[in-house]
Amino acid sequence: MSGYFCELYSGTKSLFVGLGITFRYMLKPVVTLQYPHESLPMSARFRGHIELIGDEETGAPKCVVCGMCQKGCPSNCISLAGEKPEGGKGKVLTSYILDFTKCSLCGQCVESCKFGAIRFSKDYNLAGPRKEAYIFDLLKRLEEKGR
Amino acid sequence: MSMLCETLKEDFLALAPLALVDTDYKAKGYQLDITVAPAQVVEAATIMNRRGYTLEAVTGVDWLASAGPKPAKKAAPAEGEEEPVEAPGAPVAEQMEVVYDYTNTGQELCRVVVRCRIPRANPELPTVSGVFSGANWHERETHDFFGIRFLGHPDLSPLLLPEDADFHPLLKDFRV
Amino acid sequence: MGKENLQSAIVQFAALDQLLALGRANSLWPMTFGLACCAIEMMAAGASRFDLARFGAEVFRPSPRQCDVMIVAGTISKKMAPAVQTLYDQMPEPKWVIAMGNCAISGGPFVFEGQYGIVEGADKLFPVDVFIPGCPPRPEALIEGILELEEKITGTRRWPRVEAG
Amino acid sequence: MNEPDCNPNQETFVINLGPQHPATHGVLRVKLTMDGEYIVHAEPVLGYIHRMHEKMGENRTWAQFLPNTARLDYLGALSYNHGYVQVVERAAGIEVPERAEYIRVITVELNRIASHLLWYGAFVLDLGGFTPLLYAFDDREHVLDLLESVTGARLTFCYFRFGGVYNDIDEPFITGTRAFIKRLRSRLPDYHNLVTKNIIMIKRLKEVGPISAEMCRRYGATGPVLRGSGVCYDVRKNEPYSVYPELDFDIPVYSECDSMARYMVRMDEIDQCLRIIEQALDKLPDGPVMAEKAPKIIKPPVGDYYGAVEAARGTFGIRVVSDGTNTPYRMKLRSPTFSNLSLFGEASRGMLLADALALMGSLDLVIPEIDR
Repeated sequence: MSGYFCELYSGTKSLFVGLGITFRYMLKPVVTLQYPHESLPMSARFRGHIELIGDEETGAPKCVVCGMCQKGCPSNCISLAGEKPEGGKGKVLTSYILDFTKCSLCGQCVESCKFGAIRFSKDYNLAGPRKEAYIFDLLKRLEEKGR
Repeated sequence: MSMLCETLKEDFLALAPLALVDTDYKAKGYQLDITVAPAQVVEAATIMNRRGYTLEAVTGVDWLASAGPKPAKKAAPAEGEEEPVEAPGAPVAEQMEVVYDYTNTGQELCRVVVRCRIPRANPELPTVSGVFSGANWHERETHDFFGIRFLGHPDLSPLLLPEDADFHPLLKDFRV
Repeated sequence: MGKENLQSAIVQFAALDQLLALGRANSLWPMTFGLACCAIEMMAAGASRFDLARFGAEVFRPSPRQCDVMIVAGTISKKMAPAVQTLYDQMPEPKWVIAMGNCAISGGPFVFEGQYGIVEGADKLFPVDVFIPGCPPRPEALIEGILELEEKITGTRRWPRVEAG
Repeated sequence: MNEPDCNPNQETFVINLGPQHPATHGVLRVKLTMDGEYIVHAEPVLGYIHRMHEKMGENRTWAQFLPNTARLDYLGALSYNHGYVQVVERAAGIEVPERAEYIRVITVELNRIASHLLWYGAFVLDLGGFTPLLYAFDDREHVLDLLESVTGARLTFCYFRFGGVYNDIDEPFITGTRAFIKRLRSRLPDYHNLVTKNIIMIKRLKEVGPISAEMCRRYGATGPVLRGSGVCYDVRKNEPYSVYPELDFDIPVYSECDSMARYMVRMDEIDQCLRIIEQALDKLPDGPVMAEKAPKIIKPPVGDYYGAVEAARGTFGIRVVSDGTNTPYRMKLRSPTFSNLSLFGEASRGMLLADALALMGSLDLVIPEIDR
């Protein structure tokens, strides 16, 4: 019988201790981020989908169409093409398509690029009604950004 | 080589396995590499059980003659051979290999690999699920992936694949 | 999907429809239905920091009969596909589907030549309203997806847009 | 449905738990043969999230398989990263700089804390308590912020590389981690007061779901499940790898064998993780984070290699067979919860259904890791 009352006492006590903790936290500042009104800064290394880096002066992509990113990608997200202009040196990028819907954000492409031509974007809140919207034409994006 | 491995070696020499190799733990990740005949698999498991080992995993490897590594020299049976041998008992014909990973959860470390080669055309060997209960699922999974039949296994229905699956995806010649 | 699924009434009450849509949009009850990695971000979105409750979408229901929106968070394997399909069928109209993460959109990183086990995208099974790419998407992206769905239902966006960058 | 094979005089019925059920932490399905409220036979049905990792291992190059390791056990992704890079480094004979190993240990342990915190929240949620989840996620977000600042991802990290790590850690990360250690130390007593000492919790976990050490051995169970059965086995101590031998930490062991013991093991482990991180930060040497001689294209010599690490849920073993080319010939992933779950059928026999769910929660299941 005494065990029963002992348990009743310790049990009730434990419940009040728990309630006390909840009460204490109630008086502390709110931890919730009011998302659409305020947003977190993304860290410098945050990995969004990749994007091309343009040359600072001309705005043309730094990419030399070596295809290393395409080869390194585990999920075949990247398809790029380039052509050699007449009289020019090296290849010029003509299209760079990223199928972001297959990407695993592993970063092999950025790592394998020896020319520093791609980086991770900070697009962290993408959502939309069409899945085709996430097959990015990165060259076009770069041009739009330059404008 | 720890004491534990030494005693185990003696046990296994009494069993007369096809090959018993001390491997370099640093290079391979295990200390003993034992190749047994299909009929000895259960006995090997019994020895392991008696010595208090636990079965970490059972898996298969499909050795297509064309795709496998270049045949290493045939490992000499027993007699405490010292130099590490690559892929003991390397494939000659089309074979399947079943690999049992044993380890000890006591204070002394001893990882043991027991392998067994079976013909690819008729992959059958006895189950060890009677010795280690955990082998049940591992063997079912191996049957899923490779089609290796474990004789005496209580239930070889697909575990990871759909219930009606009749394909074995990890076979090297598997095509969708 | 959505409004067009409702049977058209003989007499149209446009204002009432709008009111109904507003009510629906702000009390989206998702189904507790985690498949893989993205489900953890879904939990994070429902927990302290991101708090989906602010949008009326925190009532995760375990039964499809009580849900409006199915968040497909993870890879749909061929073995799971019939179950997912059944769950979708069991949800009462009007219902919406959010495909969260790359696996639910197109099979994501698990698509390779000779793959035998997964369905390449939730839209192969049923219509999907909102796609949220990422592997996994951040909780903010899921919130954005809910807001996108709200916009789809009501036709207007009540919340400010956040420019990433 | 098939007639259950049990005593025909008994009136039994079959309940299908899952694959979509909140208490199964994903898409696990359990076929339960019940006698009233008591379980006669429980048979887990797996494979609802089989993602072909082992097949992919044979299709991708050694480096391309890295992101897959993060998607096995997404709660403790870095441990899996670690297991994989470690076995490939062993195979290819790559030496890792010391600083990189310390960074690996720090991040892996942070990840382990995040994993245990999530488990704590989800486990109590299974038992009917919602509030602790909110506290746990609050702390977990802090860990994820820290990890995101170095790895760039929140969950499916792909941070380790053959021969080191992708990025060095910086001063803000170190100060942030120290602040987090202080914060979590002050919060842990609250966790215990809120849950561990709670009478409902004690009643639901004490002497529920006993798993003996012998049963663990027969099924190959590892991790907190084994340590909750009184066996002091932890790969970090028994098979020392990385820089763990240089750090001073204890392995929490409880010998009660019940769900409470497994709960306590994990809670104590959080404490030990904090200790490890603190020491590793103190000892952090200077130097490179990537081996200089690491080859760009990995082609390990012919042979098979085994490696094991202590993941948050037990021993993660990985066996790779190399045929000397740039893709693995065979990749076997030995996941801890696969073995841990396999004992559920035997352990749950004769239990009340509600207790069996407490047992299942205490096994800490991550389904994609079981199904692979």
